[in-house]
Amino acid sequence: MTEPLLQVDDLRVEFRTDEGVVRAVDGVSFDLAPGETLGIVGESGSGKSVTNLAMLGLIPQPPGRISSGRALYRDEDLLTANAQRLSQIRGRHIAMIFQDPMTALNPFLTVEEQLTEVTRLHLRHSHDEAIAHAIDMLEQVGITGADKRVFDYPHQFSGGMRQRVMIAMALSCNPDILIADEPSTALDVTIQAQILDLMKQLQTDHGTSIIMITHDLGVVANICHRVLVMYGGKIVERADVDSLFANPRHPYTLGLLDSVPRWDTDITEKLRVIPGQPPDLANLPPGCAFYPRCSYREDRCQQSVPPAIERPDGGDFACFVDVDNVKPAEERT
Amino acid sequence: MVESQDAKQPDASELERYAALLDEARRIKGTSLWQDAWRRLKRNRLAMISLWCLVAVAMLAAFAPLLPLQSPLDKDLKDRKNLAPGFRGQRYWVKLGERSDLRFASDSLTAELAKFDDEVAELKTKVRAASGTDREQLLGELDGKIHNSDPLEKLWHNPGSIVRQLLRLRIMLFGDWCLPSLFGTDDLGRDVLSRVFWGARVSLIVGIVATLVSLLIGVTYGAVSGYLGGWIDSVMMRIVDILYSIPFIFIVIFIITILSAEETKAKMDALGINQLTVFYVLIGAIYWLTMARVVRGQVISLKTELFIDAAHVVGASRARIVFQHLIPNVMSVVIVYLTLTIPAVMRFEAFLSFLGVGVQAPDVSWGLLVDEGVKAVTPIKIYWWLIAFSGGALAATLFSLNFLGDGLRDALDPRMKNR
Amino acid sequence: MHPTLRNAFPYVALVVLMSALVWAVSFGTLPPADFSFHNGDEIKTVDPSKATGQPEHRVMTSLFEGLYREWPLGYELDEEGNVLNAPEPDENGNYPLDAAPGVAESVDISEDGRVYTFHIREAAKWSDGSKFTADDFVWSWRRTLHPETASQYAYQLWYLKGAKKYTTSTVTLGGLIEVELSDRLRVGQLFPRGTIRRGKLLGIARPPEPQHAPDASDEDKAEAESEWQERSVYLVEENSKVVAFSKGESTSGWSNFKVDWLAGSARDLPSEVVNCLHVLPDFEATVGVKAPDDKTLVVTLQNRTPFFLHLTTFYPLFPMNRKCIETHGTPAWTKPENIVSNGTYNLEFRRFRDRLRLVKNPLHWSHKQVKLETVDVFGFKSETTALNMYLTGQLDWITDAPSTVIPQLMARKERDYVPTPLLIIYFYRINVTRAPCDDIHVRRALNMAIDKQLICDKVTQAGQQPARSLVPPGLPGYRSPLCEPFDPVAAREELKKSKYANLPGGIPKVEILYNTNENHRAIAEVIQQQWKNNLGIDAELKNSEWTTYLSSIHSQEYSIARAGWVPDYPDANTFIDMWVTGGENNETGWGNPDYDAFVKKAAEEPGLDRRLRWMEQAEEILMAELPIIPIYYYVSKGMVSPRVKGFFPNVQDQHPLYWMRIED
Amino acid sequence: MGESLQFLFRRAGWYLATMWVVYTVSFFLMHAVPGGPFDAERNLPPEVRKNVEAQFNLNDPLPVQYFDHLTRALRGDFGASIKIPDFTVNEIIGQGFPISASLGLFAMVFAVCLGTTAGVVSAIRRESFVDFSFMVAATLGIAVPNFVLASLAIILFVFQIQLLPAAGWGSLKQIILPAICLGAPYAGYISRLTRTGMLEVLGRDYIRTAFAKGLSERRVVVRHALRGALVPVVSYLGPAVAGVMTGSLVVEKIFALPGMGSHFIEAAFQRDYPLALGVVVVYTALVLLMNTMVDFSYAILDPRVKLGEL
Repeated sequence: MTEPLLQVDDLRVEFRTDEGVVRAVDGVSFDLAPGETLGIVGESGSGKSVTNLAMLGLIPQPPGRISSGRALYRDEDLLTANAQRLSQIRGRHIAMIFQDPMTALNPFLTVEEQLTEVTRLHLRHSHDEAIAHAIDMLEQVGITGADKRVFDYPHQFSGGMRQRVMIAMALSCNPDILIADEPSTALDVTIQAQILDLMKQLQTDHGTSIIMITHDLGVVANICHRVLVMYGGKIVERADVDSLFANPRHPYTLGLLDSVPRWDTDITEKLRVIPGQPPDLANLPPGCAFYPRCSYREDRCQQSVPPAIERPDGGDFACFVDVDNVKPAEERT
Repeated sequence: MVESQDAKQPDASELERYAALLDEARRIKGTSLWQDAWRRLKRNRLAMISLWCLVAVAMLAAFAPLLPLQSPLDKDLKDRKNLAPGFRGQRYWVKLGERSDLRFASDSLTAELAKFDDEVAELKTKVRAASGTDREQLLGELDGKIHNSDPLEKLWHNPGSIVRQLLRLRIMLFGDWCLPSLFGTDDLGRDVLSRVFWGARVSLIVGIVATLVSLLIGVTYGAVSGYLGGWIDSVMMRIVDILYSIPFIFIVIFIITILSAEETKAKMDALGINQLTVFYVLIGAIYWLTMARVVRGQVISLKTELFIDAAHVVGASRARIVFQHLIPNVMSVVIVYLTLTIPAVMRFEAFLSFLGVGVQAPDVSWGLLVDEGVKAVTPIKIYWWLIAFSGGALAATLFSLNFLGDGLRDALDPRMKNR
Repeated sequence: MHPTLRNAFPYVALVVLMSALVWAVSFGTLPPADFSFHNGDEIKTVDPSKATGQPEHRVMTSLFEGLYREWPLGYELDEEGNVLNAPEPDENGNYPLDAAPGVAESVDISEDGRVYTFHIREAAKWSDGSKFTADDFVWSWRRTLHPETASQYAYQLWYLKGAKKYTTSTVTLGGLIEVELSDRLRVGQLFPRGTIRRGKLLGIARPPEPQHAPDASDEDKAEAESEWQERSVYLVEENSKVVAFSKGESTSGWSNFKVDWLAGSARDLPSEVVNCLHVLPDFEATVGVKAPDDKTLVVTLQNRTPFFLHLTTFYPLFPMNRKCIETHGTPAWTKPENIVSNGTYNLEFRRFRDRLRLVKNPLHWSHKQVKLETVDVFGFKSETTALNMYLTGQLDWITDAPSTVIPQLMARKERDYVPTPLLIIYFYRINVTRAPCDDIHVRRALNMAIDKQLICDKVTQAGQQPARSLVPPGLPGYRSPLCEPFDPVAAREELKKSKYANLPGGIPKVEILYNTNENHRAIAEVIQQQWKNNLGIDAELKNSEWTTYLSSIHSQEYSIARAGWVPDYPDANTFIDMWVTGGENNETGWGNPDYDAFVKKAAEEPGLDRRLRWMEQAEEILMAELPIIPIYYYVSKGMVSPRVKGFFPNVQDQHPLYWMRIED
Repeated sequence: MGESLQFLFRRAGWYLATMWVVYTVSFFLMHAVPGGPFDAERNLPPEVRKNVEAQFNLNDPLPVQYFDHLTRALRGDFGASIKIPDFTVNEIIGQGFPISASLGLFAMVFAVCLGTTAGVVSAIRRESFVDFSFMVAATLGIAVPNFVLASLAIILFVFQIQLLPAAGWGSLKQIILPAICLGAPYAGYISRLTRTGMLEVLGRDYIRTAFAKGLSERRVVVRHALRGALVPVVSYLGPAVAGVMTGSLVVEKIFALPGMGSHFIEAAFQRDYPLALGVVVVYTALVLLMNTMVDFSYAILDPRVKLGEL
């Protein structure tokens, strides 16, 4: 394995709220190799977005607080870097795309103003260079008539187009890492596919590493090399995308996979849903966070947090139970 | 996972479901919203301090007659003009009714009051005993006595029956004793401390009543306009626009003048409406415009929400929808706006006092006191206590309202909290 | 909207701001004047026919000059303005004033005191250099009296024979009249006027009197009446021919009108009616002012008027320049670039609500005696601001110091605030038609229950004197009878005598009305307390803004109201004659035939001393019946910088600029 | 500019109607008040009063007066002032308005600069000491009546520190104090509006985007957040500017400024009907104009807003 581009180590993020301290990210560690696409999946509130925002110092503090951990980017700890250095990295070396293209672009500024801003800042482009570059980028993400449209305002673009603009903006400085926070969730299904294709395409062109945050396993299957499954602020399972799909070890992963409609199963079979609500992070049970919803739960799960267990095919998972050999609860009686 | 959201013709079970939804909405949006807000508010220290301050001010104002204060209007020109605050010197200590020009029995209010009560009682027994023209004559005398010689009326201006009872109670509790002039005295020798307390009554009533009036008009108008929509909405909002563009200070002056004309005044007195009532109703009637706009905006955005549809389907009448479902949900915005309106009204009252069309002497309000106080601040001599205490009381109240308003906004709008 | 337009916006805003700044600052590039004073309020006009009020007086006496002018007794200057003799103040610090020659060099007064023959100064000139003639006065007074000029102070000239009839367009059969035709060159302009025709009024033809519906309002009735009047046709003998004139537009069928003929002069009616604007008494023939030659003015008065010379120092009697007014019209002639005046100062510029600047008139006959070259007259309203500006040296004289700081001002080491008594009375007017003040005992009790000394010492604080009479002291020869002093015990006794003493419900409430003002309120509050404490009478306070207050008083809708009276001329008559039954300024509903009789006797009395005695007897009745309660006599509240000399405090509070000089 | 023009025309008709309503209400209200312009302490003889009133057509029936004056007003002529006969209403307003307007502009510039800065700083340093003290200052600005503020400011800056002149109009020094006193409550209000608006905007996604792009905090605030935060300020500014430009009685009185504000009250109190109507109409026109400006400003600030749709 090559030297990882990004190495996150025991990252913990807390929020002070009215209900108490919320441990949104609780000891997350992972790394990212150059050119790799890493998927992070999980339900809303599982801490996948916060992990990434925390790395770039985008958590509002207060109420947020990074209580421990390191995030090494090319041997430089992002968590201890000063604001100025962080600014230099953000957008230049690590770029982000957000979920909702409708709100992520500033409605008061033209696309040109928002695009050139990055390159003029990071690449020291002159005004004309920046515009030329912006048009070039827009063309690359497939916007026709880019030389005219570059002067339009975001509200003059459709949702998919705006996401393309976002991507163009993120890739303007040719960053090492692109963090895509559910880039396709808010889009129509057809557009989703286009955007994902576009990202794949751009990754091959630029060799960018991508962290793809999503709750859509279809996206993961489509684009990722490796997957982290997060639940309750922790990584519960990590594996290559193929091994994960073939052999999920954590009950939660299992649940996720079961809830996806599959073309190869009987259409009349009802989809299975993970029962219950995502956990209240302010009042986590002492043991496994998934315990209340788990079909395979045992008493010991309630008492201590399961340690990470190596998977035979690489990666690890955090569960006491061997899901292959135990029947789920509903089938037991 | 998700049930079909297609709008179908509602059948019976559908209706039931809507009713349940409505019920839930009412619960969530109603009770729990308030409980939630209250919980959040309690955690905001500044807002809670403000809230208690306001409660304290309101209580002190309401029970001012009960406190051992000096008379707010008894003028002692001879010995007590422009005394600076403090304890030094004997003349700061005042007993009620000791000023010799009052000619009270043994220079004491309690003694005079006892004497007065005795005399009245005596006359009453006489009246009971007498008959015919004698009785008439005595009745006249009794009436005259009560009207012209009541010692309470010499120290307090036109006390109403409740105030009178409170004053009697205060005299029972404290006798003639009252607090010294801790805040000094003004240029007519009146005690500033008690004036600030009595002024609070008028100022707070003006602030609250005027705001309630504006609330009533503004919320109803805005809710109706926003809810009905269409051309009615545009007409109603155009009317608001027109009213906005009238310089309303101009209107206030004229209306106050018209209403203070003798004839109108007599008519209103007959109806039991006094000048002050008119005054705050009028201010309230002016401040409703912004409220109406705010409420309308809220209603329009609420209108599209599911629980209103639900109410429709259940068959609630329009009025019911507006008053039962819409307005309670707008209240959070309205309450916040209220805490902004009350200061504005109080400030406006001060401005009217500056113009001389505000509260009539010898009634006092903070606005009037501040106006008097400012006139006592000159490059030649600064009677700082005349402005400091009344201004301080006014400012403290307005501060509290402001912080409470901010706190309420945060509490009622949890989104804001996490930003 | 296009982005470039959007981006240009801040620059546009900046340009607007910069120009505002430049404009605002350009306002203040004025060299300061020699002398600046605060005039209390913006003057409304510099047109002598139109002006009213004190601030106007201070400007008008500089801008114009009457036949006579006020002058401190014994103050003598030489040609160059050096002081030959300084006047002496009286024990109050006031200097007696006298009417001294102004435009007139001297005057001859007839035996009966009714004919004044003024001799106009040779040196008198208008500020445009033209010669001043006696006829200028005739023309000016005619303008002031003319109904269309609508001068509010026209009545100041009604002492002249026939003047009142001219203003009120009162024509009588057999009288000489002037008719102005509707052929003016400029519509809507007063003077120049249309053709004037003169003759004797022989008859008036009137349409049938209007019949009023029983439920017609007074307003409707009045309207019908005036329309009826308007349609009258005046039959005038002009060159022994009868000509018919009418102001009305519809005179159709007028030949059937009822005609009142002057006894024995009935004639045939002329066939046509000449349309006209005004039908007035013939000014030249009936009004008592004539100019037999350029330098002589003969004024004939209705009655003997001992204060007439003082009246000529008052601006309604000032002359105006005919040519100027006829050229520019009203009000354009009053603009600084147009105005032609005859006073010691000319008007240089006038900025509304800021200031007007006066510069010395080099053509004035006494210009060498006038020492202040330029004067700024500030017209803003706030007394406190004026004091601030005085204290920072921006002003040399303020006419009204704020009363809140008067004790401190009196203690200043500069001694620049020295109050002196004025001929002004502060009193409470009582509506005697309302309970309980319709009872004389109640009024007397109210008076005795007020501790006026306390009010003067502790409330007004500027050395005002408590008043027990209507006419303030300080008028030579006049001694006021006094009402009862403060005596709470006697007041209660007096109240017991009243018919309200033992009425059920006690003595009815009274209401004290005052116009919005700190002092009035303080005084009312103190009086309220004194009445409550001393008599048990409840008084409500009611303040109104000025105009509402006036309107309440004029319509007698008050029970007790604060009032003040500033005399027009230094004579007791100005205080006394207003209280006659039904007098315009009485407004109390009070009337007493004996009082009226004394006032009438005084007006007709040729003996100066006897006249005063009649007035004293009248005032005695007033002070016994008390339709008014005098509170205190005013003092002056002006502050003047010690470097200003020639200020001469006086009971009339007159301070013409031509007395003053600056000595550093 | 097509859309703007069309917008203007559509507005103009509506504005005329508004002004007519305001004019009419004011006219009749004013005449309903007891007392007339010629009430003076010294009563006029009835004959003189008749002449005087005839000169201003005051003895005509009210509807006749109304139509007379209205037709003249429509031609832009408000007639002669009754109480100030040397000037026409147009002249009086012409002299006073520019002064009030320029003072108002300064006050507003002061208020906007101070208010937005304080609001932005408060919002960024939320719940810090700076935020708290700005809030206190802003509340003071809103709560303290400006006659109090002005009096205290004069004592302080004119007499204690002797920095500025007491009153008058013309030099920069004379403008400072009244502009501050006039602007203070607006500054307070604006800072609170800005703070709220800023907090709202800072929570938006696009601000996160901007940070993710690596922009500095200052740049994010100034370039990305400020515009959005100013939208509520702008809608407040419309009526506020109109109010402030037509002058303030209190400030003009205390600082002896020859502006227009005093006429509102004085003309009303003195029953100078033509003048009062004149100032009311000017005020209304200005309010309407400012509202239009606000709409334009929306369009300038926010590209999504189309003038034609307002």
